[in-house]
Amino acid sequence: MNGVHDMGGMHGFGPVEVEQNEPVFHWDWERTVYAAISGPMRRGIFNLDAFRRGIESMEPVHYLRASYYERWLETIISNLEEQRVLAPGELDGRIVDLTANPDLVVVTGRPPAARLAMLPGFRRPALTPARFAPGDAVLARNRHTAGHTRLPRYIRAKRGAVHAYRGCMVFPDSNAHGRGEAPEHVYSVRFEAAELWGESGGRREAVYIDLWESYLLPAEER
Amino acid sequence: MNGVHDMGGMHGFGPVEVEQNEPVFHWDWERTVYAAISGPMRRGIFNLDAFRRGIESMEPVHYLRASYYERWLETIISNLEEQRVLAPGELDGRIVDLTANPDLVVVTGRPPAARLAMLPGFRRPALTPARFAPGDAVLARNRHTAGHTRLPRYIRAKRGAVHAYRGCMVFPDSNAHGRGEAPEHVYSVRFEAAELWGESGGRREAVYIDLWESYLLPAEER
Amino acid sequence: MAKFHSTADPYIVSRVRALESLLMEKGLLEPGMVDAVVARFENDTGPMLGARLVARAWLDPEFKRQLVTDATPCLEAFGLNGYDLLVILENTPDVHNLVVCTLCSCYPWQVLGLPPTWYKSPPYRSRAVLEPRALLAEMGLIVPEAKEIRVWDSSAELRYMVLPERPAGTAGWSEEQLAALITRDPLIGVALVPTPAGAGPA
Amino acid sequence: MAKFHSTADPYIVSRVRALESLLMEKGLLEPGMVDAVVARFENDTGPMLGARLVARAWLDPEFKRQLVTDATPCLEAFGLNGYDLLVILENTPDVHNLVVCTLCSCYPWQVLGLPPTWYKSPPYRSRAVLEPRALLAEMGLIVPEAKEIRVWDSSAELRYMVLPERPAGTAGWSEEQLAALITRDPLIGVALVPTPAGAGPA
Repeated sequence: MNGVHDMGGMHGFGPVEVEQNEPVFHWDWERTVYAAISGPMRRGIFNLDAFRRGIESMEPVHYLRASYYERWLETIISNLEEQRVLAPGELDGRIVDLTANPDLVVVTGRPPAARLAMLPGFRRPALTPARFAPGDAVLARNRHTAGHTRLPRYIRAKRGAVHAYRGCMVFPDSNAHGRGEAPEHVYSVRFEAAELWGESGGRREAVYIDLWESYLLPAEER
Repeated sequence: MNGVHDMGGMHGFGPVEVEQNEPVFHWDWERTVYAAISGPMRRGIFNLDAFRRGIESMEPVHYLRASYYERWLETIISNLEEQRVLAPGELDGRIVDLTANPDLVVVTGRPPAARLAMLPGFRRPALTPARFAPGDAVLARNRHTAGHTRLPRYIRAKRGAVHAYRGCMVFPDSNAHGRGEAPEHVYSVRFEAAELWGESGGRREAVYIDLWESYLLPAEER
Repeated sequence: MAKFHSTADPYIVSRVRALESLLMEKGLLEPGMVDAVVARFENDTGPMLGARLVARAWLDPEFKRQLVTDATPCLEAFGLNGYDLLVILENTPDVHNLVVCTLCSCYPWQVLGLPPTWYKSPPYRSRAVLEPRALLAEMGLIVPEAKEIRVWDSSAELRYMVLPERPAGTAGWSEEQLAALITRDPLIGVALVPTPAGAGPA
Repeated sequence: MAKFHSTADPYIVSRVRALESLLMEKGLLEPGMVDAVVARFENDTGPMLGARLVARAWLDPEFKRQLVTDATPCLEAFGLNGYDLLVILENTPDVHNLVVCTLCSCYPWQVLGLPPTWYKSPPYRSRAVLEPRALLAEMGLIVPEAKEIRVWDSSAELRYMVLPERPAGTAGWSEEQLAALITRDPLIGVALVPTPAGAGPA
């Protein structure tokens, strides 16, 4: 998805602003949001790729205005609603109830059965040999899917060289949409700044990025 | 400038929403803003390219939230302040004055001397022969300037074919920054959707775009 | 719709009022100038000139040849003198043209008046170049797969207007009758000129 | 700073409270779980593990060789078992490494704790890959033109931590002394480990 979240190479956001002695969390609600993902994820209600997809699907101004944990809150809610763990209107109804009765007692329920037998971690056994090896010249695909992807715009259609093999891993473009883990080989690929940014690229600068095999073509093809 | 204004190819903004029987202006203030550019422009206080630069320089969330004529308002103010026609704080001071005294009588002043002898229109005599001709294969430069440009991101580093010669015209990348008109030849260039968007591009689709000569290289060079 | 819509936010209104009074004080805006500048758009809001150019082109092959080659003399025939930046894009059975400005909202206001809000909105600007066929289908225009779509991104000072195909059922119509049939959207490329209600085959 | 900052907006707080109560009702959040989950970050807020890895690597060439080749056994030596996604990037006189995540905010929290807000902000995410040298200079780190900058965009589940150069003036220091000198920023690549105040040449 070519969204505002895909920020690599953008201008206009101003200087980096550093908060001195920043606390781990600024507000109690941020702690709650941080902890709220673990139950649903352990039960297989949504995975990390769907979590990221939910953030990227926020309306662009909302995304840019939202703080980091506001984005988490949005994607937790939208994923729970997609998966019918929250019914339409259920959250708003509870806000109304809690406003009317701030001391509302919540009965702790029993956890639902796990939805998916989610495998731990991201590494998976490889079913095919790796197509590329360190040193290979590769071309990133020029693919503009409306769905979730981890191939950012600034890398597409650029030529690089495989730096290292990273293993076989769950494929986000599939897993984020509930279409299965579809694991693929992952490579660290080096792109020279001059290739990415042309005359605007710095000298003696390069970007290394981890790319799934289907994001890549041998550099000869185009 | 790689800003949020450079929207070609973005996802996530939703469907096109059509207002039925839309009026020419929705509010009186929009009429005023529309008319407010003509005096300063005729006096050479800012030009159309600087006007566009001012819009693109808006903070990204502000840009996206602002309506069309709000953006005009912002760039008129920022250009007038850059050019010291409005002093720092002068506008805010006037807001305060008008709030205190809504019937404040404004004396119509005499127009300032023209700053620049602005030539009418955008066409200029060519000082050099055109480098390209219809049919030539060209490559758009991969240039990521922080300044104003009319070479959008989705065209950069893509190959196209010159469709038509458009004449020699004022160069926005220079004119927007007060660095002179620096006119260049302009060409209409055709880019196939498959070149721009790879496998995501539609069949039998192409984009035609007008590009200044220095945005282009012969397609052999890279 | 509110998302990309205009507003009467009091802060904006107060800034405009302050700007207006400062511009008048500095001699950069004269009393009455606002009304004068916007009058032509408010009194002649539609794509009047564009519609007339198209109607004449449908009736007069020589005018059409001139219009698509160099529109300047054709504009002069309708009283718009010295404007040499308009390019007319002819739709054919094989080619459909669509106009956009991805970087801002450039639009042929000399012939179509001021652009509608949707033309200036992020959805239209972002999608027209990436997925024109899907976008047009959403807007109600199905362009057959066999037909090429040419999207014109108005990046320079050239301005583009589409010369749509003449609909069936208009044989024998006068220039005035045809012009009255032609609305704004077909001249941008997001619609076709409709076949008149009750018309038989052309 | 407010632009990218956190908020206590009452609407957000009310949504979080409602979500929390619904998750508890559905058995997806247990009482006490919030405190338990965030405890490790609140009690161990700094880049403790990262600093210890670096300090040991500075003192033990074999540990360092292992760390930059495959960090997993080194992590096990410090009690973090089975984590095989960390990659250590060694700074040298010729190469400076910098970590970013342009698409979201991936960060090696296993060794550095939770990321600071600036790391997650649009300015850092947008500029680190396009103009790292200018960005670092703004942040107070001048990287000489002769030194290569390698920017690591954390697009997959691999996580990156920089192994900074050992500063002068620390000869003979213990692992604990060295670890105490190492703060978060050099491990992301936006600063150097400082030469201790009052230190002579190494």
